[in-house]
Amino acid sequence: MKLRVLVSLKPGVLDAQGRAIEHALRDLGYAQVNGVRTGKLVVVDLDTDDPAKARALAAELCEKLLANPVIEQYEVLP
Amino acid sequence: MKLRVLVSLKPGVLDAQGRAIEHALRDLGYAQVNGVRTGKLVVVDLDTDDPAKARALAAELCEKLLANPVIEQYEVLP
Amino acid sequence: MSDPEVTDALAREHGLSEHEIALIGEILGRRPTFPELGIFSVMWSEHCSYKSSKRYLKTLPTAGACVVQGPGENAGVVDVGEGRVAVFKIESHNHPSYVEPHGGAATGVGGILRDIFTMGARPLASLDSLRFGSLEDPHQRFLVRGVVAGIADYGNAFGCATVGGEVTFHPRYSRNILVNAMNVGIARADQIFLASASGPGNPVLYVGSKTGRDGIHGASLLASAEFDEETDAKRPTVQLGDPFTEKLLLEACLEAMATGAIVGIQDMGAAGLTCSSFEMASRSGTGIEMDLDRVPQRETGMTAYELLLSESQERMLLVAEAGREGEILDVFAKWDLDAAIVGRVTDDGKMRVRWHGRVVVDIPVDPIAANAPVYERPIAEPAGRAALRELDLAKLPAERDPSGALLQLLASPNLCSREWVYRQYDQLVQSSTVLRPGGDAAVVRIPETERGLALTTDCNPRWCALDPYAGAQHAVAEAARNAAVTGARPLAVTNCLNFGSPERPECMWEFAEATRGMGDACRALGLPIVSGNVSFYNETSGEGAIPPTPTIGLVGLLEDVRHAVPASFRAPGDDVVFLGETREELGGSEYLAVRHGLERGAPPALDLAAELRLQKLLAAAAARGLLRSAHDCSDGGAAVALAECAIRSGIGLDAALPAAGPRPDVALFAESCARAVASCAPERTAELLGLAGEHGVPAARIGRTGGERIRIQPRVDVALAEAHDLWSRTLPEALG
Amino acid sequence: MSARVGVLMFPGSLDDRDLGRSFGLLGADVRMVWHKDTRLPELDGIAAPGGFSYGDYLRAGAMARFSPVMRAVLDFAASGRPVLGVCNGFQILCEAGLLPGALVRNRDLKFVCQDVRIVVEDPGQLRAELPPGRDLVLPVKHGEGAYMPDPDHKPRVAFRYVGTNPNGSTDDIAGVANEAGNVVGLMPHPEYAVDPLLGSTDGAPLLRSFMAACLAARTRR
Ligand SMILES: Nc1ncnc2c1ncn2[C@@H]1O[C@H](COP(=O)(O)OP(=O)(O)O)[C@@H](O)[C@H]1O
Ligand SMILES: [Mg+2]
Repeated sequence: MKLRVLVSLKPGVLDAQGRAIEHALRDLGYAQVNGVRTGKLVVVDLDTDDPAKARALAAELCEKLLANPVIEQYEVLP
Repeated sequence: MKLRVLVSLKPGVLDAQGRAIEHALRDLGYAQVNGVRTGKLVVVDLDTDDPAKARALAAELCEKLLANPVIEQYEVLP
Repeated sequence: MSDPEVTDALAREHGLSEHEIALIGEILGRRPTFPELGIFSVMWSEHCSYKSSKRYLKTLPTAGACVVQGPGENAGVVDVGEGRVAVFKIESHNHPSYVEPHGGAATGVGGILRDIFTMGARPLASLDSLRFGSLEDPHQRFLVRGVVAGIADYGNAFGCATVGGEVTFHPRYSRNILVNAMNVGIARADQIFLASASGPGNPVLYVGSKTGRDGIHGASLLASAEFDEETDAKRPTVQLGDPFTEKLLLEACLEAMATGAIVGIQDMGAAGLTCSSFEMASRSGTGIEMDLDRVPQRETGMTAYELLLSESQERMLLVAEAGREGEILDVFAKWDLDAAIVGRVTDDGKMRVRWHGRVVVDIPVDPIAANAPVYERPIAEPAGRAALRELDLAKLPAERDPSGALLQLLASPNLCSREWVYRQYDQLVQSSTVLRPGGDAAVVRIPETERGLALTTDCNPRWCALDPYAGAQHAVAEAARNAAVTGARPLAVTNCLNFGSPERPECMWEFAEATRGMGDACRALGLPIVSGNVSFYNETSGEGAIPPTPTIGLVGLLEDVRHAVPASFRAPGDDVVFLGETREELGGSEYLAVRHGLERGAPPALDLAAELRLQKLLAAAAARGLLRSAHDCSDGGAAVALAECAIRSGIGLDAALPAAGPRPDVALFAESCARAVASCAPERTAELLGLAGEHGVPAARIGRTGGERIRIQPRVDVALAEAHDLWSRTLPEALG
Repeated sequence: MSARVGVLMFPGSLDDRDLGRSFGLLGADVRMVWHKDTRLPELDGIAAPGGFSYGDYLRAGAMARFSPVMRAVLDFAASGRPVLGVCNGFQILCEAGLLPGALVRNRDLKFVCQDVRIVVEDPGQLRAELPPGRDLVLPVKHGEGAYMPDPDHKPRVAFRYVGTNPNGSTDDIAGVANEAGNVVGLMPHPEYAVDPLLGSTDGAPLLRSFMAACLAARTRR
């Protein structure tokens, strides 16, 4: 089954890209945008159909490689 | 309200990053990983509490700036 | 999905003309299969067959003492001494960069890199010649950001320094931006590899990335297939590149070449597997037999048509010596790259392709590759073009504020600092960059030697629009001059011919004139043309074509790279020397465009003999160590050239330009050819002036470097800091 | 006696030859070390070069850390012998946990190639020719060079940018050392500032200091 993992910068860490997008949107006239944060989407296709097992494995992959705990947090989407 | 938008390469478009991650995970011994695709997460904080309006606006932002329809697709998470 | 039936209508959808459809029937004696139709359509496309341009390209000078390999291979090769050759070429990636700026520009860089290392050379330096619409237009700014980031991301991650290029803005490029990428590599003279498929029985190997459905000729596929529920997934896609894989491919290819087991090698560029296999077989008078099921595939269910036409990046086709394929497979395994034996060379001059056990292609090589149709397109000078060349200087108001004019020019998009662009490029990797971007030509050391190469790309599209013959001549002259001011001897050129539709007589006239001018200038300056690329159809219906843009890439040689001369001043107290002569030539100048909103007048007269004398003088002076700096006078004229020398060094100057008639704006801003400004230690000025006399180059000491101001007679006096500020702010403020 | 310096080669390493060449010009005995090797040759110091290892996909340096050779590098560092990381090498050492903190995208999101000025602060074992306060002009060329300290793990700051901070790193940090002082990483490139033909020569004292640390390590053993 396929699982989607979101990796993003921890709240205190400066997200230069998010800020740049925010400015670009404001320049385009979108005053309704209060803020933008960015992150990475990683879709992993895993060799199991057991949701619990798959989720556990996805979390392990994040701990191991996909996220750097010094600056990043992750979330496995349901 | 905050909405999460996922932007990813259309199926068929080469995702070099996804492939590299896939190889790295296999090398780490995760044979259960069949495939990896990557994309971007953009969290937009919008000046409205009306979910329908917010979703429409988020989609508009994608069309306008966040995704290039030639190679990318997007999805606004519920 | 089964192959659609091949009808004339389908053939026309593939861009084939009635005449070409008939010709196919003659060659085959039957209707082509669907994959065969795909092959004809790409092999006979303008891009692969040069059917409209061939007639003109044949007239270009391609011979010279330094030439090892002229046009016809993946890149040109020239001898640079000490057993080394330089391998170089420039190529366009215009339309893809407009549609997807980052990916399009990146794959453009990837493509030209492969052209270089296919020949056995290690890419040493890249240049990029870029043209966009107006900088004021937000969409153009988006395109600039994307294109520059794409070039940076690919070149930087691959590990080849980007050391030069150009960027210009003109509204006529708005819908058709130009991205021309040049690369120069170095190989040992006895280790050049060609795209040959000789030796019947030799195995054909596919190496590099897997094949996906990238960049397959969009319209034809959409028009032809009966779509099923998977329609969307099968839609052709824009191809993206992977510099990481390209870097591995480079190392693996060079290592495989060193085994001695490679007979010939060809990158898969446009039209992928088809073009590469046909070209290899055609060059050797052989045939190839291929089994598509052995091609490494990224996606499932790919058809023969798709496999043959895919433009997936980072792939090569090579022919190995029979019995030694194992050595090659081992090398690619070491670098974790796919490699497969997909076929073998035959002696019957035919391309035979199997897929799912069936023969799906069985056609003769030569009638398709070497004997593709060639056209003599009608040409006609555009109405009103001659009138544009008229300019009555008497009607032009006299310049009342020369200082203000200089500042306005320095801040204008076409003359301001390009640092915003090249700061994003790794200019240093491989430890060869002696003169970094920002001056005239870049200078790189040839590894393991004392020699250097001067590299530049040039073209003034405004002049080409006014007079394509003169404009193309100027492009060659300016490129040569840019190399010469570094002390190099101009050696050979490559060119990228960007034009509108060849089916319109006006565009074809521009093409004819530009190639004639380029050929004449190259002959006069003794410069062989060793490689190049033609990009037609740079136009959008309703908005017209781009200005004719024959971009020249030039390589010059410095026998001792320690003598390379930078463009900007070195020390206060040096003498400033003016070389050449200014004439009353404001036609087509930046000054007219920026200050008066006029794009008219004849381009400056070109005196190629004077150019040659100036080049020889500069090389001789550099070799004697007379020049502390030298910078040619081009866009913006002498005043802008002097200001650039000052701004980039932080050293002011006080100088008086030789008068050129009554108008101050002519002395300051005219763009007459064959001129340069140099600085020189005062005790050596007499020697420099003497040497200039011997070479027949007018020369005069016009002032001295130093101070905090830019003072140039007539009547320019501005603070260095202010000029610096205005010059450096334009691009960062527009682009972020 | 010359210092035996091993230069790591990962797939996508780009400055490996340059680093090796510059160490060689300064008199080191250079050995290139392939990423698939699990055993190291006899070495006094290890240098991780710049480039885009594994394409720098995901995060710069994230995948190189799992290369077969890295086990041996971790052991080597644990033995107290000198390890230097330049640019991508610095990123790899951080990802591998040999140095604290992380490197994130440049503040303006663009790759930057230019000369910068840095000042020496506490360069660990690289002190031979690098007294605190010494200024060096070196080129940088990177897209993910903004150093972010680990809040739980204050770094020893080896170098700081003076004047222009090219990437927006916290407190202008350009390079750090580990607590023991034997592992040092920095974003600027000393190896491109050795040959006078190419510009600054301020990289030479830095590389020589590393070679001195190598020799000291050999003597200690
Ligand atoms: N796209 C680019 N990529 C890299 N370097 C560039 C680019 N555009 C301009 N430059 C640098 O800026 C210098 C000045 O550009 P330009 O004014 O066009 O030079 P010139 O008039 O001497 O041809 C170039 O010689 C080159 O070194
Ligand atoms: Mg110039």
